[in-house]
Amino acid sequence: MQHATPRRAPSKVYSSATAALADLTSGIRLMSGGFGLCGIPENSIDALATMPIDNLTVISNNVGNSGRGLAKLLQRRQIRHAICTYVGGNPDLEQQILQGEITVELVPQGTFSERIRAAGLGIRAFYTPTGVGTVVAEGKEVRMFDKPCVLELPLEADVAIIKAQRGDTYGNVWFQEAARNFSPLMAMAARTTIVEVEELVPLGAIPAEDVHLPGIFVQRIYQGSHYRNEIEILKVQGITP
Amino acid sequence: MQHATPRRAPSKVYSSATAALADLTSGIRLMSGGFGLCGIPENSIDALATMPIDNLTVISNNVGNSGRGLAKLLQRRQIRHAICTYVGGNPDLEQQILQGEITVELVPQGTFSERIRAAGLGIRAFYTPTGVGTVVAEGKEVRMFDKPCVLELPLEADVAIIKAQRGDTYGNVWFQEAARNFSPLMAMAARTTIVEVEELVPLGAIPAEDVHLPGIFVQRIYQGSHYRNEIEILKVQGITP
Amino acid sequence: MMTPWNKEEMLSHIIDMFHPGCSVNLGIGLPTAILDVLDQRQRLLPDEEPLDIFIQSENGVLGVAGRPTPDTASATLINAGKETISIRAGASFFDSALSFGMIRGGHIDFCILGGMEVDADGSLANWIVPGQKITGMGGAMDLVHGARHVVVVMTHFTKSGDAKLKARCTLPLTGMHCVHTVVTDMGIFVPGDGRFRIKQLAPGVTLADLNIPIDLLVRED
Amino acid sequence: MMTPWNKEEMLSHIIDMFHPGCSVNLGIGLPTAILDVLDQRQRLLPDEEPLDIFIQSENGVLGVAGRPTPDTASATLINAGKETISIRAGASFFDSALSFGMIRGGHIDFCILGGMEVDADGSLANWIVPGQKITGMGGAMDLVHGARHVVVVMTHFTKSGDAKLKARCTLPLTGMHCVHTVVTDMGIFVPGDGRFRIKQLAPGVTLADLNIPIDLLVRED
Repeated sequence: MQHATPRRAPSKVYSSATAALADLTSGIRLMSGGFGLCGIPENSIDALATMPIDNLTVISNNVGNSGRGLAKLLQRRQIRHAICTYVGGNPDLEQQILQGEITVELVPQGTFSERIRAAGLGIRAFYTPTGVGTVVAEGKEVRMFDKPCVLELPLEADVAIIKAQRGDTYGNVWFQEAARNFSPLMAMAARTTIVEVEELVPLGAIPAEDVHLPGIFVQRIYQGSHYRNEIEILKVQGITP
Repeated sequence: MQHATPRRAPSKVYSSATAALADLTSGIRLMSGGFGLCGIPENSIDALATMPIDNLTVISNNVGNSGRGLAKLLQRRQIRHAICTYVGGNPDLEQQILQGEITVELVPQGTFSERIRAAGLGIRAFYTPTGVGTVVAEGKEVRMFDKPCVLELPLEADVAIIKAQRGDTYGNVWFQEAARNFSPLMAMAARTTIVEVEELVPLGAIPAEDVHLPGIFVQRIYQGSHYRNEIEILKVQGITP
Repeated sequence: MMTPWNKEEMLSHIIDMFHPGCSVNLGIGLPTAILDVLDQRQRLLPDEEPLDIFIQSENGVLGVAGRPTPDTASATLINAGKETISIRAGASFFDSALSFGMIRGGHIDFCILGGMEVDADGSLANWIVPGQKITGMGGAMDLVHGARHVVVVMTHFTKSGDAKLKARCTLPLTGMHCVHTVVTDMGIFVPGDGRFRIKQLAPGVTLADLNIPIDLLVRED
Repeated sequence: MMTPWNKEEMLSHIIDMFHPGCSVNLGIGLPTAILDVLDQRQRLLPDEEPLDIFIQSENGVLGVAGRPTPDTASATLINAGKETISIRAGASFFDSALSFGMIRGGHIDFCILGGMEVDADGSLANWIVPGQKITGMGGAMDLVHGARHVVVVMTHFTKSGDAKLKARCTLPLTGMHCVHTVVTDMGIFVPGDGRFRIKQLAPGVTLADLNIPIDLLVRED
């Protein structure tokens, strides 16, 4: 009787963004977590902006804001197609749309989230009331349930770049406050998920009940640095409407 | 200009299972959390077993096990129809099926979970590969995606009874270890969700990031007592196959 | 002499709809200013118990409270308008699929949105004007399907003086047959079945002031 | 003289398929005994580094480890067979929708199930025998759709001596065209396209011993 030699799993831990993203190529479908500038993968975006790759299809709620985040890739003309929910407050994107340098596919945000989840969790299609009677439903099957619903398909990617506060060496991840948003869903929907964390912690340091994203969905992880964590719109007490 | 008088929300906290379940009536669709005996709502089941209600449709992974859990309701002939995934190890149920006292609808466990989630989260139907070519697909639409898939519909309930380790006065809930299973999904899918907890904690005592079930899905909560937390099959180290 | 409501009065009428314990989603722009009105009331009436509600923000927060202080503002604690917020005791965070499921699944009591047009069948247009800059629908198309009570708040008239309450929307729709209540500076209206039922009018406002075809109007106030 | 494999040998052949870092779901019954085989190896070879894998249990656990001690056994820490388990460092807990999504979405490398029949097109029957006691399919129908590698482990022959590897399943199916590998006490087989490719045979086993029509068999060992 033969026994496999027990061995340790290959490490998922990379030394830097550059190392973790080294094999990314032009033309891939890339998901990027974050809502506005909240929870965006800053280090991975910065690394991409130094790499000779373009023709990207980017799937992200916003494609950067006010020259920041993914707008860095826009400025370097690395994105050819964007699937997103909101393009306001993004002059780089507006300009490239007008100049025909980029095509944009707008998806309602709830449908966007659910399509990404469906891709990650093996649901082949679902019916939702969102978008019936609007441009979103054009060309799609509409079926009557308690109300008319549109058939929506999964939204998957080759690579997802996401950011979290904490992650362990298996890729178990914990997000701070509202920085979670689309990130765990995108991790599920991409073939290769690259997570950057502010704190890389030992295996098992995140309580098993409170893992927000199990490491099975994560292929690579690295501890990032120099996080700016920019506040997009600062509103504080005492300003009346 | 008139102002509404600011007021406190009506409390969701009940003093006991009896108080929390007092208005339940015969004939309702009742979801019950738990996997086997793990994470079952012991106090709510015990209360139901003293109430003069019957003709229940029960939606639960198992309908009790070995005379325990929901089997108490079986023994009192309170259940007329069961929607579940596994009926093994449940002599009460087997007997009542054979005697035609109860009808049972078997659903694959992943489809069961996803149908309950769909009901809770407003997805009107979804396509899954599970069950194609089996008795589960009979009479259902099958459509080809990357592989053939069955169209499945939401599974909802009037009332859900679930149990958790910890909950606060708004109904935010935290589950211990593997006791989570179907419970958060059922809380979403029922019009009235009644949670029993081992520890009722002050509002906000569960860290906001680590709430497993937001209180918006919970209508009633009480601190239970005398938990048995029975181990169904004890397996310990040193027993070889 | 008519006295249309100002913005704070319009928002106060919406706040008056809220029951203690209810859940509310506040759309970007004017609806979000409800936060500030609630803040302001609290400052003016510090001894009064605050209205005990749970405000949801679709980026994954339930339990949004007032604005933070400059010291407590956090880059990871924002609302769907990307503005810094604070949270109340009992708040929770979750991912976007659960957040929109909470909306789509009918668990939110009130969803408050801005509008460009609402028609007499309760359809809403508020996301795009053909030929003008595109911003994207964000969560608006999802928000109008699911909340138990969808409230649109907007000024009554366009800059050219047309009423935004119409027999039929002329702009591309955000959602069909989805609006329960419209609050404008002129009054409160319930659309449906080809009519606007008038629940309340601002002081001194007459039917003629509304600039809505009279056969679309039903008085109930 | 043929020497069919015993249960531990069958399970060891499955363990040999696992690569370090892989994820594995163990079905109820014989597959779950893989836990015990791993435990036993660890006790026999305490200095050897344990195989670094993540075992998933569809009731919502990733990172199942060996059995607990009588002191550490917990009513809330069980596998899908409702048996007490322990967890390894890096484990996580989640709800059943995510658990089955993890399976359905193709994130589990190996799913090991028991079987009653597997046919030459890779269809599996393992949940019901008409006329006998019904237990329910539990998660079996979901498990066979999604895992990257679906392995069925079963004795080769029924009590009456028929092979459980058939041209076509006669029992009601658990899943169509879903099995990648079958491990029996007689050998290891890869079904598909109307054939069983033979990857390995137990010591001394000949094709004639298999009791499978010869035109269904392709030698590859």
